[in-house]
Amino acid sequence: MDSTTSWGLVTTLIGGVCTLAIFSFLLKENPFYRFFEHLFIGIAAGLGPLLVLRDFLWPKILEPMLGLTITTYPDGTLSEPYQPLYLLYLVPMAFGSLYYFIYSRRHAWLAKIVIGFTLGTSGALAIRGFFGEVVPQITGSFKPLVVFSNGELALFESFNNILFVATLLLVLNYFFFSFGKDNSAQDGSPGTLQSRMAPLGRPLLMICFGAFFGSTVMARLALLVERVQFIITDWVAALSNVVGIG
Amino acid sequence: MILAVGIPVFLGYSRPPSRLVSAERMYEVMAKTEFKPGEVAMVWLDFGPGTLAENQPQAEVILEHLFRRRVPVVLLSQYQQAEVALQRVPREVAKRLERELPDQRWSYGEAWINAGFRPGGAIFIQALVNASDISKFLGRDVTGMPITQYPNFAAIGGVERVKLVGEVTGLTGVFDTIIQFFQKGGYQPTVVHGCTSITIPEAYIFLDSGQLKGLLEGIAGAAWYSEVLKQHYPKSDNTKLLVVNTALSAAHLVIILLIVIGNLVPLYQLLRQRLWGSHG
Amino acid sequence: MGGLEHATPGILVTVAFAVLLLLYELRRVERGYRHFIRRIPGIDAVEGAIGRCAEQGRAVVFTTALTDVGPVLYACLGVLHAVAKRVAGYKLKLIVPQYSPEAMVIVEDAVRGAYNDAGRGAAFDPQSIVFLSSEQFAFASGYMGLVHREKAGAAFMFGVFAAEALVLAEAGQQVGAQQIAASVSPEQVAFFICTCDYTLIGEELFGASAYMSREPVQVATLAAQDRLKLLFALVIIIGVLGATLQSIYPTWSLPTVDLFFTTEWSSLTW
Amino acid sequence: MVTINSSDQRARLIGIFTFLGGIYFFLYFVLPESAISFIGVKDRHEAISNGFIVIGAMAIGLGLFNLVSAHGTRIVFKKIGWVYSLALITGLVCMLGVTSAQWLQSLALSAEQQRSQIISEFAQRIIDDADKTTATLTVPALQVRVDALKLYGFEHLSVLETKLLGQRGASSLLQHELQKNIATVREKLAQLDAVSWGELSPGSATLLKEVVTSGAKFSVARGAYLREAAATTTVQQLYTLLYEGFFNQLGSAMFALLGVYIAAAAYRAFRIRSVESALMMAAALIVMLGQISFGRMISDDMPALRQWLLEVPNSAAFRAIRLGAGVAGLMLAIRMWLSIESRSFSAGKKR
Repeated sequence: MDSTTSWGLVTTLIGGVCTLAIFSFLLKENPFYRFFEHLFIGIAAGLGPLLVLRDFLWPKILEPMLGLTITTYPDGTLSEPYQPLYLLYLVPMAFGSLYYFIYSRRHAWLAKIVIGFTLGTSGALAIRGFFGEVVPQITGSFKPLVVFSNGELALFESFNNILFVATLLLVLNYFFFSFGKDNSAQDGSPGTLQSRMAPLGRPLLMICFGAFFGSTVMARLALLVERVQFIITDWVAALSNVVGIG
Repeated sequence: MILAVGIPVFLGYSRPPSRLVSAERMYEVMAKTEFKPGEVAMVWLDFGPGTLAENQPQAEVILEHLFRRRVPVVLLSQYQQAEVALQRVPREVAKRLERELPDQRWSYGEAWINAGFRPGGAIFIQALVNASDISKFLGRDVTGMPITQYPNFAAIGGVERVKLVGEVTGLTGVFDTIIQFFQKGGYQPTVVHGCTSITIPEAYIFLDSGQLKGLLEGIAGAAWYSEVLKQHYPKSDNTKLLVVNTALSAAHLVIILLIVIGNLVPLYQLLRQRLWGSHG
Repeated sequence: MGGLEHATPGILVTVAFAVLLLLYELRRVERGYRHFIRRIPGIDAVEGAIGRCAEQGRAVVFTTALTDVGPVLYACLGVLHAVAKRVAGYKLKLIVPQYSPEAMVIVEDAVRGAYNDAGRGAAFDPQSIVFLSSEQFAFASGYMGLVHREKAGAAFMFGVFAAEALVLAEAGQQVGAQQIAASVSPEQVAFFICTCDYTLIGEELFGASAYMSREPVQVATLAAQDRLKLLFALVIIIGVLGATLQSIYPTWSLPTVDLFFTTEWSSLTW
Repeated sequence: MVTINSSDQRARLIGIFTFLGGIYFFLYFVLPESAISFIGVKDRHEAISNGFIVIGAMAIGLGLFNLVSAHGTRIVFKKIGWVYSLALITGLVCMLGVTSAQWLQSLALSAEQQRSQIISEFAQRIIDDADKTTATLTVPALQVRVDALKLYGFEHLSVLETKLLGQRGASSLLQHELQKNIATVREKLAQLDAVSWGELSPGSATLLKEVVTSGAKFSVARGAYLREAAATTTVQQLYTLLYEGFFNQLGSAMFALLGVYIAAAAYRAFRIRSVESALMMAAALIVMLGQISFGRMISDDMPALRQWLLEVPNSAAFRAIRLGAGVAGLMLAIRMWLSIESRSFSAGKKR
């Protein structure tokens, strides 16, 4: 954000005020914070719908449907004939507007039709998505437990592969719930091999969650660093510009 | 905490970032991917203000590398709030490169185009992959100009000519749609990913299976990538990024210190109670 | 293997197997088959926490946080139903702070059903289902105030969480509540592990709910999932053995088991 | 005769539509490529996909409707906190207004650019129509079309030139570039007189080709010039102010709060209370020390140790979690598509 132009300066100054307003929540929930929080929710809500209209509905659906993409050349001929097929888009548009019946008490079930339809669509797509992701994950797990590099046994790689496959299977086993004979675990008897091995999965999961913990710490702190940097470098500089101390 | 972060930023003090092998491997992939004439890279900027801090530096180093290699870049997003990032990030990278190399130019329509926000998520991506000509499929860019009018992007052709796909995001689910749907029979792109740190452990399983060829791990990943870039292009300027990374490292030390103290204090009180409590 | 846009024969067989497996399990459960579900340690922790509250006579708080209407919510309701029934039995105070208005309707329905099942339908107080806010941080600060005022003895946090999980966990810890958490998002599980007394991880939430509620669709889904996961585990084991043999005897060229998934229709010569 | 009450009928109708919602993409996935193209769906797939996106896109007003009605009533009836609702509605209206104004401005701009683009587009169309053996649609004679192209071209360029000369202020780099392009296009159009236009000869085709390429460059330069001029208009500045000054800053600040929360929790809440949390904290420490620049003070292999921990134990455990979640997601997808829902808890349940 260049604070050279006057607009840029105003933008930076407002940015600083907004940041301090949100940070005031750390002291106590206060009107200053709540005002800017509501402002944020309003601006975010105002941005969304128009972009769907501007970047998709208008150029891809409405403009061709109204024939506005056809240019007449200087000699009177048309760049392309009108495509009546575009009028078919009126069907999904009408069907999509059923969403708004969610607000009527008597006809709310009409909205459930289109909500169900979109749930069905995402369900069917998720079936394809599952295989698109999981098949390479499964084939990527076929790691040889014994690795040779130019004839010798590569100890470190072999150990890594053994640890990898063992962890993978033990954690998978931890999330099995319905294997075992009905009478075994209910009365406290040891139960099947599978249920006896299950607890082994938990400590291995802890290493994975430790990695998540360390990474989440970096994610959260990065956001704070960016804000502190904005206040110290950009905002203070803009303030000194205005007050003329600089 | 604000002090620990503020001091390096205020003084402009920076230390060399931690060496992340994943960023180095990504550099190799970005340097070695071959682009024949007419072939393009497609970079998704799927981040808004919430994860700007980590995702913007990643988007900048990816675009800087592609711009230096003169690879035509198609920019777009599945996320509405990425509107301004799509406009500002490539422009700032181009300006920085033109300051560094005054005789060269990186202009909109030549080095990159901005296809803007595209709703539909998985439905949009699986239709894009199926398109016979991507330039026609994308239709117009954000300025309203048909993409077929830009010479570098006029005849991209099928998705096979998208040789590299970059995905920079902090949103859950968005990266998955690229991994799951940006592929078709006989074609799988080279995917590189700039992720917020919270999803680093997740991204590693895709590095292991080869679905992902390069990963930038939060700001630390972008910082080390910029160092590697600097080795090949000495005049590349990453001072601001290194200062931020150093402040981030300082903040980490404070967290570790607080956890240690937070656990020692009750332990000490417990011991005191057990020892003195029993004598008293 | 190139990319995947259309199912290969192997994948088609797997899809058919998954669909038929689910329908078969549903049919079996509806015809009264009692599936075995192992008792995961998380369930002991839940029952222990309520028992301790009964001794101290303190209130029990159960929140589904950001969970919206959907299968994760139904899994939470399986546990909430069991918790509410015990709380009704012990005549304790139950508070259920809410974030999503749509989910609130279903939650109230489930808690009223639990009180009826415990034979204390009259004692059910609709005010115990408290709507705080549908904005993430406003909900978190509202929850913090409520837990402090009620001096809760046990705090259950089940469902979908985001960054506000830290605030919720800290509130319960400050009043010395016994905290049990169950989250489907792995990032938040890491925080719950070091702030709560017991944490159910990912699908354990579905396991606990199926065990406690014996709700037919949840039990059948769990059984079908286990069997499909077992199939994939076996494929991995075969694949690993094949890769190991291939590594020991490089001259052999063993067909790898992933060919089952990757062989295209075109290369199948009839 | 079993009387099916209306709510059963409705539930069945919803179930049918849910099934219909998924059938197209399910078949598109399970049928092989050859079958798809045999049915002829392949080239209509884009239009059908757009149809599905349209349905979802129609819901854009829902959130708006919800917010306006909730906060609107709070303002009208002066309920407590109506001032905050007023702030929300003001933010909403300002953003809607400024974004619409910016959109209309860009529509006008691209219409203006379209007029410049016609020169290259029309020249290309003349070439394409001429060498079509069977003239699909009746087009005027070649000579008439070329004359029309020249007439339009010269007129458009001169109008543009007078507008540029009348421009106040320093002429920017882009303006010079535009003027250079205007000159080359005018020169290429003039060259068209040198040939007779009975029918298209290779020589005349290359002349037209030059008009096409120079016209395309001219149109791109015109676009760049128009965008540069638009960047300093009030509408664009207001849009940047609202987006960059308020929206981006507020969003970043809201999430930055988390950085402070985690610091507070690090001291007050993160307790090592069991073997499990000790194991987790040890792994967390390795990851943290491996990713920061101070890690090297402890040992140079910190990053390598972190790399190993992420690549082997973490990846193995998380792949298992992901596989389990994937299978659960698959079963859930099948349940959603076939409307198999937990009946005993859903609203209006049948015991």
